[in-house]
Amino acid sequence: MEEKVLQGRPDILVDADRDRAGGGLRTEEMLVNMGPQHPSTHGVLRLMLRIDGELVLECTPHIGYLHRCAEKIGENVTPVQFIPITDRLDYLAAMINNHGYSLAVEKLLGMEVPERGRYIRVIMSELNRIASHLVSFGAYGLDMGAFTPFVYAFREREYILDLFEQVCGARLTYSYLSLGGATQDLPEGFPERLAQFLDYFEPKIAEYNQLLSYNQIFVKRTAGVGVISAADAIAWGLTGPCLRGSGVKWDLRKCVPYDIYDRFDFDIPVGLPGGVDGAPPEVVVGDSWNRYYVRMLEMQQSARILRQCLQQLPSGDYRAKVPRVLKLPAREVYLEVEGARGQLGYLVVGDGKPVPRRVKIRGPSFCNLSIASHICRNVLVADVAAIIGSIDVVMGEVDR
Amino acid sequence: MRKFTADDALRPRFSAADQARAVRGFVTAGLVLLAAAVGLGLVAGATQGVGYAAAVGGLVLAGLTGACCLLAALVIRFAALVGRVLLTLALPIFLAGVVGLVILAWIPALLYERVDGIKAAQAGGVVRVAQFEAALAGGAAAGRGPAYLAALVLWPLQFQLARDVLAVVGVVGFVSLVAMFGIWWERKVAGRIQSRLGPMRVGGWHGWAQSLADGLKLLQKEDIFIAGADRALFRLAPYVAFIPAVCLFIALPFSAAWVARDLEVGLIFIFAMLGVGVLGVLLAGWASNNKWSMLGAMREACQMISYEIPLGFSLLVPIMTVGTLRLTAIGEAQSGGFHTWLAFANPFTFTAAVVFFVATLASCKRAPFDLPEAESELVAGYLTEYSGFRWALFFFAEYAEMFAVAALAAVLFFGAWHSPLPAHWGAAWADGPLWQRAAHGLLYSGPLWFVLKGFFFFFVQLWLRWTLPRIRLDQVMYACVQVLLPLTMLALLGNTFWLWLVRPGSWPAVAVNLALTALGGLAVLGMVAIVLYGYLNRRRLVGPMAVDPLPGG
Amino acid sequence: MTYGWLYRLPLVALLGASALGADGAAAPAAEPGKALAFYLVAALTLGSALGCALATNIVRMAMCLLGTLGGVALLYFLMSATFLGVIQLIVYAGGTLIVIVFGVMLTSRAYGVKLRPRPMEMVGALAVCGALLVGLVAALLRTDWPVPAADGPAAGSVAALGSALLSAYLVPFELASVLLLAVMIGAAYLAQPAVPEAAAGAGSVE
Amino acid sequence: MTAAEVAELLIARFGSAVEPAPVEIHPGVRVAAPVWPAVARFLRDDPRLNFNLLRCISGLDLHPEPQIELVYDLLAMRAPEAPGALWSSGGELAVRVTVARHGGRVPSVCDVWPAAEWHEREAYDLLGVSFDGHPDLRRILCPDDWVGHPLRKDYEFPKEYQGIPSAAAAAEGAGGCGVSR
Repeated sequence: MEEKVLQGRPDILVDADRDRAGGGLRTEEMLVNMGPQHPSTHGVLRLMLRIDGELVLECTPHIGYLHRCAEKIGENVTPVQFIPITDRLDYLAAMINNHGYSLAVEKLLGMEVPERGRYIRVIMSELNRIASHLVSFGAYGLDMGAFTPFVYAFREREYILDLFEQVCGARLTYSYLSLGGATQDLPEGFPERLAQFLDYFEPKIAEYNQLLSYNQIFVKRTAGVGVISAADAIAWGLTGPCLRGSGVKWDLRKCVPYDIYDRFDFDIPVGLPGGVDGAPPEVVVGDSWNRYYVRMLEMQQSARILRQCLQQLPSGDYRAKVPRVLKLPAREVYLEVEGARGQLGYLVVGDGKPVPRRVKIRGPSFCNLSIASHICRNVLVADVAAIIGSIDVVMGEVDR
Repeated sequence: MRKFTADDALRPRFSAADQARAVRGFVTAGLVLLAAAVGLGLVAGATQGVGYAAAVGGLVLAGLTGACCLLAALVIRFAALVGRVLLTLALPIFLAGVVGLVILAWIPALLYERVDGIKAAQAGGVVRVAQFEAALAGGAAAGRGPAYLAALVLWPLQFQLARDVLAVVGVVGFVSLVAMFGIWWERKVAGRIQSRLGPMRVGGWHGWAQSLADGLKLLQKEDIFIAGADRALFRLAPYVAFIPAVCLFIALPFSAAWVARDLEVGLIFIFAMLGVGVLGVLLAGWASNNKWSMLGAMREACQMISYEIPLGFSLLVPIMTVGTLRLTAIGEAQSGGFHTWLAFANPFTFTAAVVFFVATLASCKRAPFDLPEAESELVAGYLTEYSGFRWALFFFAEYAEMFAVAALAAVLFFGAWHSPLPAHWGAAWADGPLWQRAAHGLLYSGPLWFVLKGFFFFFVQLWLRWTLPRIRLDQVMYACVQVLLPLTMLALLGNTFWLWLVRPGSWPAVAVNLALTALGGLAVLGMVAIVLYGYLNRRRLVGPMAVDPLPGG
Repeated sequence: MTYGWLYRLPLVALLGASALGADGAAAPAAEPGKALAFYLVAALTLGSALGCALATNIVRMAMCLLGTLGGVALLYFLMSATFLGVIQLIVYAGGTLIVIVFGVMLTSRAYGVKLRPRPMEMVGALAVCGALLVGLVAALLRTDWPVPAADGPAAGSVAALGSALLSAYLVPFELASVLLLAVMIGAAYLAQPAVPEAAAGAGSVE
Repeated sequence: MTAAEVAELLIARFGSAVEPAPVEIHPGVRVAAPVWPAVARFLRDDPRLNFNLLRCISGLDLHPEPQIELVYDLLAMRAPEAPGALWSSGGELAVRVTVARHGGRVPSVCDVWPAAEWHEREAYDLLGVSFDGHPDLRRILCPDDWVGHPLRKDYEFPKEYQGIPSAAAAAEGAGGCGVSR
């Protein structure tokens, strides 16, 4: 595998290494701030790059520009009041944030959620996962200089947002999944519209693979770039598509099933070695292309789960009875769900009062981003965009 | 939301006092300039000796500027009316504009031909107005009739300087129009490729006035200078980029007769101007005192210097085949119709054509070679610190260059200003009376075809831009040194042997020619088929929920 | 001795123009427009040459150099030696100058660096330039400028130039290309990364 | 493997430095700060335990008690026998390390789990826990010149930051409904 990694490295980098070793012709190094306002840092991430010409010698991420004291707020408001704050963590997959926090607090309280409510939660989570991966796909195309996939991705996402709007009236920060289930039932005709969307959407994924994933330029830009080995990925706490892109077949929905995920039949896509299952020959397990491609495959799996949800969707209550005043018992819970970007964890500590004593959020992007300085070394400036884009961070979740 | 129409773009809401002041100013300037023009004309006419070309140039310049001033005064005075007329006539003006421009470009060519004829008949020296009049009236000078007026108009055209001034005015006008049309068109093409509509509002018909509105907006924007930037160079850079882009058009032949300067070395003149334009970008990157700008400028320099080599080599192939650097001669060598175009002459010219197109993409900083301004890597590269009209100048230069290289591809490899139809079909008109010759020149082998072909390759550039991702710097270099350069060398060598060994008209030459012609035809038909498919399925492709109302919405 | 040369100085350029121009033999006096253009371009060339000498910022110097090189190219154009002018633009303005600016940028710290010659350097430069000026003026005064035959072969045409290069001047032409090749090889050798000592097998102890 | 079983293993190995922490729903072990890196390495490397994923480090301010409790949430990911098969979970564990509120120091576990680097910086930034042996212990979410550690229970929100009046100051004027009650 090591040899394969080296093959993916452009000659210019190998030459540069040799230059440094031999003290050959060198240009002066300079420090460049990539961000906090930069088109391809996906928000207010600031990367300090020490560059030598186009070569990045060192990359230091600086975060905190979007720090909004979510955890401090969590210690001052009741769990129901905190649901809208969770929307603003990973704002591209707000439903999953709602879902995770609700599950954590319900576990703390020992609350049971009715069946229909559970299915609604899974439907919303998976739909939002597709929406989030669509943004990731489009924005990654944009990072690579292809504008058109971005617009296609947003067109599809728009349909999903339309569905969400029909459900709860909001298009980005839903606060729809709450303690005990969902805040309201699915509107009339929602399953049909969802099925219509899936009929339309599933064939589109193959089209996008044709347009971007297998595009020769795109492959050349991403294959073998930013390779993370499976061991590194686990050591740095990577989860979600980043971990799976490194070939680790690990998904909380399958491995530690929560909620009702054990009832569905779906696959866990992982990073592919070159030439396998339609992957281009240049590709290496754990490179940027694989992290990106895992998301494309996951959208198909989410669509599969959604179809099964639609088949199994029971009638009945969508929400358990939640008392007006909740007293959180004096115990603590740590619960993780599989978010769009990885394992989203909530630690909630109660002490007999309506507000928790401590809320701690494990944002998957926070952990995924921490490897950036490790892999953005001896790459080209353009590769930094490729690597950061493939890690797919949402700063709302990193900075909380 | 209120629809933003041409009204808003074209009818500025100024106070009556401002309007009156502006009208007064323009009228005064216009009258003064016209008076100056008349004075100069009197001087020139009275002496009519040798060496008054300067006076003639001044006359033309002052006359044009004065007329423009008066026109501006009229437009301002009747702004409301103009706005309304433009609004109603948007579509006809737009459509007629394309054809009209070409006709406008064609008329001078005919006029020059006439003037040259008269001049030749009078043999030597400066020809007097009376002689023009006589020639126009078909006999002796005939009083003060229309022939006299026509003679007055034609008289300055015998001086090269007057023609040059007109040509420069025309070139600058054409460049501006190409850039404005190109920007609007790019946005439309991008929109359609991305299942959007593109600009739809400004001006009414398909947002035709979008570029105009953008221009107005850019003019009004604050001209920001960066603290610590090298001000003088920062100001200079857009002009260093823009002027070579305009100069490109001076040597670009719109037809055999209509070229501002038919240089003997027209081809390498254009090549030189492409190279000099890079300095503007370099300068912009350096003067901005911004590291991203600097990186962009360095990428541009790197890319441009490298791609000049395959570009130059691919130019050598048509030069060798035709045996001249004169663009009009290269164009005339391909006058026989589709199959005589140089790209289809042999496999090596075809290769050279492909390499030339790719290399021009790189030299115009178009995707997938848009690294100097790669927005996802370098923010906006060398453009990062520019705003307002300086920024617009870079864009004007870029779009002008895009059209110029597209048109150059047409001139060198794809039949220049000749229609694809076999030449002998239109031969009867070529020697007919004036109107037949004009029609032949316009439709059969004239500027219309030149502009059409230019915009065809322009469209291919846009198509690539909105489809492909951007390649990386080392891959750019790899593509240049290890792919394009060997290819062009092969093409050059192969072409040499082809010219040497294969007799024109022998069976291998004809067979290869036919095969390549068929290939080219198929490519064009394929494009048309794709466009048609997209158009016919435009509703199905975006899915059934494109117009999905909200519940109760 | 008359002062006729003073008037003929600009005409030297124009004589070539009328000789090489497509229009054939127009008398120099018939082209005051060209004379005017000549003076303007000459002023540009001299002014930017002066700017290049006096500027303290290296990129500004490079830009002044662009003015000088472009001005010389324009002079060539005025003389209808378009090929020479275009080559001047390609080689110097479009090639050499870009490489210079590129090199300056690579050193990244050039921003804000002021280049001021030391007094001794000034004196030396002035002496050399003065000597050059005296020599040139002397040569100008002594030469009897011939008016080339107006109907001679178009010496500036590309075809003629090409033939000359590959026939009469073949040896210098080939020598020049060999020189350039040597320069290329030398540049590649210099730019090659130094071989690491460990790889070279020399365990140098210092 | 349950938390109790893990605790037994650890006690057998490290003695009284480790004790079980049977917190309801979130059970784990409590480890004395000095031995924590050794325990961490054992937790990661022992084939029976294999806690290779550090999920989260949460600091709990136990104010008014003068202590801060750090909770390290670990997860064991077991590689499958056959390549390409699904990985399995080997259980989860919460390790608790208690440290004094003022001047308390904990050894860093960055070299055991590189993931700890940012989590420890966050604990340092928001709760003021210092980590010995951390390669780059700086504030991570708050600006470098921020005063105080916001997630402490006795934290007073500053009235201004570099001359900019804060939301708390504004809320005070308006009757007070800011973040810090």
